[in-house]
Amino acid sequence: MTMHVRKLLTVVTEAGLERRLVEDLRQLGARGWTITDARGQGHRGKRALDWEYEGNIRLEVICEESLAERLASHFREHYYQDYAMILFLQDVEVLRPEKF
Amino acid sequence: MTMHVRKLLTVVTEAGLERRLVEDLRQLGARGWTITDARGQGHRGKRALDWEYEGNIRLEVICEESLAERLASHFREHYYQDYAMILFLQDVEVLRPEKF
Amino acid sequence: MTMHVRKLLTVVTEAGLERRLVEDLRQLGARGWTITDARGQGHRGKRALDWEYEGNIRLEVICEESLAERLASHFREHYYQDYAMILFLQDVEVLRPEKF
Amino acid sequence: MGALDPVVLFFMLGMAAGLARSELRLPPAVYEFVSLILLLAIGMKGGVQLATQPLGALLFDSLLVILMGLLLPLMAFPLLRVGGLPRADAASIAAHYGSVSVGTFAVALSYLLEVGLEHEPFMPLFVVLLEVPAIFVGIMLARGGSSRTRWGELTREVLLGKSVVLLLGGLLIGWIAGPVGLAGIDGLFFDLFKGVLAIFLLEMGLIASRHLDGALRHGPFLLAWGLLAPPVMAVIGLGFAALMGLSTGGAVLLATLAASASYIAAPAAMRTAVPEANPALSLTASLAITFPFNIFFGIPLYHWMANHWPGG
Amino acid sequence: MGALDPVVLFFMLGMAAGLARSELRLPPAVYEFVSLILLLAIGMKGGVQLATQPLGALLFDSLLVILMGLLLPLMAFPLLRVGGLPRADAASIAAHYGSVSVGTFAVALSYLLEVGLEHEPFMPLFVVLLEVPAIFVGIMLARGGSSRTRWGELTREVLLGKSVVLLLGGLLIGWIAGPVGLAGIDGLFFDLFKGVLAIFLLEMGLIASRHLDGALRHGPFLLAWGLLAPPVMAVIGLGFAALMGLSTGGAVLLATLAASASYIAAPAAMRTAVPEANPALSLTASLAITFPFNIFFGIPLYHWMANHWPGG
Amino acid sequence: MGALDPVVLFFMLGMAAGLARSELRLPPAVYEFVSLILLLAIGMKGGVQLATQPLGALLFDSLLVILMGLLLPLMAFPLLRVGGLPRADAASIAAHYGSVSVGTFAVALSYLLEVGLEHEPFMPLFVVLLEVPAIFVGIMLARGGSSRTRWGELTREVLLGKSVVLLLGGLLIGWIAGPVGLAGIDGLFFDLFKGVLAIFLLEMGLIASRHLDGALRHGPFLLAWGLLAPPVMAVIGLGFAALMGLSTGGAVLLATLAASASYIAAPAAMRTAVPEANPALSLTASLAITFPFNIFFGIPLYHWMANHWPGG
Ligand SMILES: Nc1ncnc2c1ncn2[C@@H]1O[C@H](COP(=O)(O)O)[C@@H](O)[C@H]1O
Ligand SMILES: Nc1ncnc2c1ncn2[C@@H]1O[C@H](COP(=O)(O)O)[C@@H](O)[C@H]1O
Ligand SMILES: Nc1ncnc2c1ncn2[C@@H]1O[C@H](COP(=O)(O)O)[C@@H](O)[C@H]1O
Ligand code: NA
Ligand code: NA
Ligand code: NA
Repeated sequence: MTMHVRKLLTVVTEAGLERRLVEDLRQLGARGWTITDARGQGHRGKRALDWEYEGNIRLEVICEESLAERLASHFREHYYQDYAMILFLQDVEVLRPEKF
Repeated sequence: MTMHVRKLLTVVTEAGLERRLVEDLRQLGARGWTITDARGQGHRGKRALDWEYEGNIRLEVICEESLAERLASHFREHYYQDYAMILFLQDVEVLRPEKF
Repeated sequence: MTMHVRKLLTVVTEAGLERRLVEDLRQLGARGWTITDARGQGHRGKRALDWEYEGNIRLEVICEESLAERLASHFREHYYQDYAMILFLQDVEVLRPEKF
Repeated sequence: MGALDPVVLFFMLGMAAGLARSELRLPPAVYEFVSLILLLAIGMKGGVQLATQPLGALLFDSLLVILMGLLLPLMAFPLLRVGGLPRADAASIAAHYGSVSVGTFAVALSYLLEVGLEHEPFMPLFVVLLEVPAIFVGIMLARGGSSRTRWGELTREVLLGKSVVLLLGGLLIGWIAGPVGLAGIDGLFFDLFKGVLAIFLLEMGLIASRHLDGALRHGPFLLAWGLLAPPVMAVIGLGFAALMGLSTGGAVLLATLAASASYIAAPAAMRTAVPEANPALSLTASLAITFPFNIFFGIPLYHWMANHWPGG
Repeated sequence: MGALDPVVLFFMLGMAAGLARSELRLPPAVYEFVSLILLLAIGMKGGVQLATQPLGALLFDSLLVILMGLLLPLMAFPLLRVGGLPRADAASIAAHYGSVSVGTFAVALSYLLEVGLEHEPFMPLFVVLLEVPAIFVGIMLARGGSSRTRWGELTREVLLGKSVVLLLGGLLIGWIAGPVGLAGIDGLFFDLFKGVLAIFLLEMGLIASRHLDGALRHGPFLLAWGLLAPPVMAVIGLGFAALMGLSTGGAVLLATLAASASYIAAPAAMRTAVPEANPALSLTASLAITFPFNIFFGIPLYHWMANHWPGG
Repeated sequence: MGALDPVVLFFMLGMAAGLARSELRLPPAVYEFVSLILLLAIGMKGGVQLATQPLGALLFDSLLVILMGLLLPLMAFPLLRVGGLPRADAASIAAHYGSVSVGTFAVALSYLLEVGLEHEPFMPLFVVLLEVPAIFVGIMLARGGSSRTRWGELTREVLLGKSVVLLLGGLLIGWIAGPVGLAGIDGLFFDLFKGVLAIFLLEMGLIASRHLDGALRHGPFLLAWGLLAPPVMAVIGLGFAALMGLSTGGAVLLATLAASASYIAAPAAMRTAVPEANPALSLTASLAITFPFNIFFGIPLYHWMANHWPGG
């Protein structure tokens, strides 16, 4: 089984940003993404999930390194200053490199 | 603290497959797994979570490399053609290698 | 874009432990964490999510390696024997090392 | 021909909100909760009535209904093939249209109440009987009895799907408890029925709106099918109703069942048994075209047709 | 001895669906919603009645009830040890059975309504009073007062658990508002009570079905315990009822409380305070054996026993 | 001045449970479900009444209401600036207080019912009309019409927010269907209104309790604002009510709307359009200070004020 390396970009941020982030992903060329609901705590305080406007989302995108870096800089530029957000990158192995 | 390396296999796919995938895991010898509900978009279009038949699940299995590869090929063979599914592999460090 | 390496510690365990784990994180010095609801199976049997007392949580903490190891040993010492719990570590790249 | 039941306005609200890309979204748990109540209520309503009925007399009608459930997909399949659909898709859509939509049935019940028409008490039993047979016909049409299909497991899955279990469970409970026994739970299941149906339709409108673009993307054939198949199938339903000698209200319900397309049991079963069929095609047709057609135009039309049935 | 309350048929439906591995599953939010309504409704019902009552008269009975809550686990523990269970497991199960099940109490209320038996208005207060003491006895039995237990935090956790807060909160609200004040919210909390209880029991059936295999796996002792302990404890409950001079209806309720086993407050507290106890054992016994036993056979049996109580 | 409506006791229960760090937590789906019912019910109630009304006569009053919605944030902003808040925060809080809280409105409706006061049927229309204008004023105040703001998208987002869609949708449905058409859905939306409001308030209490520490952390100015702004704004609301010649009940409702602060539409819009404003400040003020102030003290106070209005 030959595996191919891609980047996995994970973003944890405010649930209210979902629509805008998905729009960004589309415009910057991501071909897929996965979102789960999350709660948590960070520099901007606690974010509980029990009320619609206070939860987090956890967004994952698998893509080529170059796109992952473009997405990361885009998010940093547009959201780091004003929104609760963290992001991190990892290497992952995939079976169908043409998909990502 | 001595850590041991294992593989983490993550699968994102249609929620309706959960029962079958769990059955596969059992038969192929996985000793544990974790599932979260997810939504997302990929080649087969958008998968919202607001209706029971349209969501995704995100399945994680930590195991030895050989089993991870067997699981990956099994899933590729049985589901890639007809179902919305991606999978990827990563190395992880664990404390109790005998558990996985 | 300069990236910095940090550790991602992921814990999957009984939902009932959430409050105590968060307390532990705070006392041991973690500056942030993310939690999602999960279900799964392991050595201690199946953990369905459809009843409040039987689900799992999936806890993620990004931090320096030393803290990650301290957290891991703390959890091992206090919970491995009596609770359903697994944990694993990975390297991740982050943009703002001072945050983690 | 009766007036529009205001409950369908909630579907329009959901559809409008969805098309305008409103933030309005209901959590899946709300959908689950209201459909749970609807399914149990319909089942119990039927069961309570069955309790006062000689069951033997129903055997013949039940067999006829099952026959209809086998016939409808067999008639739909060749038409869908002629329309240019691949074998798997044609079979899957045939199964959806041969099976039934409980939501449409609920709207028809509410419509009959609105216009003041009685109906036979055993109609909910027919919902259960119609739900399953077409699904098996659809799988046979796609597979040709191929060995790849795990029939045993599939049968279990179909018979133990959520809607069959709740409808049948409700029927049995209603039948065992009888009208007196259920007196205490009237409040939730019967007094709230229409309000709960309103919320269900709001959610259906939201979901359908997301599938509406598929109606255009998949070409005019799917659109035509979704609008024309229901009235044709309703005629068949009315024919069977005449055979059974149903009242006008009963005939409207059977026509509605024939005309309605499944969006719960059939999609789940087809995804498992005929995975190569494109689920977007059948969901778009049944959910975004046929469901609104039936609740807005179909049901009053079938009522009109039942009134004008030769010798009716 | 009264007839079977139809509401328990929903438990059977859930149990059957679960055993047949049906797709039927309710989202946890639905379980939360219906148990929220049940707990508040029971609390408020009691509170409204307390408003018309001299509270002082209750003090003696309340102390007796707390005494019963301390006694039951102390009696259960040695029996469970003799049965071969490790100390921690015996203590944990003793705590579960000394504490109470609000779901079982709700079924008993519904049963009394069904058979037309009155009961003392302050019974919901006893539910709250019985919920907690046994849990502390259980922890003491397991720990022997060891310093490892963080009593302060534990007390807070137990007293602020969901069921205590909602029952007690409902009691206070009912007590402050009185019958007139609550007039407007009757619709949701009282008229729907039985329907909501039906959905709750459906879900309990589904959950219990998943724990049923444990009943066999853990051997005949657990099964025997789950079936025999309740009637014995019911006798003790009837004894205390006689001491207090309760009516037949009140005696049935107190017997049911004594016979019922906790599956909310006790499991959570034991998991924290006695983590080495196997939670599968106690949940299987209380949820999969004793709960169905009580709602199907126990309650009518305790009714019969109350009617035949010497001098009753 | 009327008595305390018992429904607010549920808010106290939630607040107390939250402050005591109880395990009690409601799943978000329950909050969504109850607020869905409240919003639709309020809208429909208004719509049904509008159906019997000449709409033309409302035009003038509607314009006045919109004017009030523009005026309130313009008056609040300089006061908040004087209090030392940064431009963005002052603008955001002004928007919150210019807009309205549907939950507070629901409690006021329940209060009027309790004290037996009639009100004009078109008040729910005013809720919709007041929800939006202040949000735009707030954005203008923060941005000064800067090109960075995407007004088109923002307008869409605000007008298609959940609460506007459900209120307006309910209004339209009620207006189209009329009282007869809605007869069947009374059960869920009207009979249960107060019970559903009780659960909503329980959840609001839990949420508010988590924001209460912010009230202290952010200093005395925010606390003073949250307590003093509402009665002042209520006076303005009473002034507008006098201009329109509203009944006492209508005046209490308009005063309550003026005095209430948004915690749904405004926070979402501000987070998008004025992200540099600290959402904790405005949420703390509107949710943890002003909301409880209004439901416990404000509404009876505005009632008293309406009764003593010069020439009222
Ligand atoms: N060190 C961390 N590890 C894991 N998740 C974090 C960490 N810091 C922040 N988060 C998550 O990211 C969200 C936003 O973080 P922040 O911008 O720091 O408030 C938080 O609500 C957490 O869910
Ligand atoms: N590039 C990607 N990154 C992250 N998740 C993806 C990606 N592509 C697909 N997915 C997820 O996998 C599911 C199935 O993908 P697909 O088979 O491409 O439709 C989607 O619904 C997404 O949740
Ligand atoms: N090999 C595994 N891979 C992924 N998740 C696992 C694995 N083993 C256990 N888990 C998760 O960890 C939880 C506790 O595991 P255990 O302590 O083995 O019962 C399980 O309920 C699963 O959700
Ligand atoms: Na059909
Ligand atoms: Na007990
Ligand atoms: Na206002």
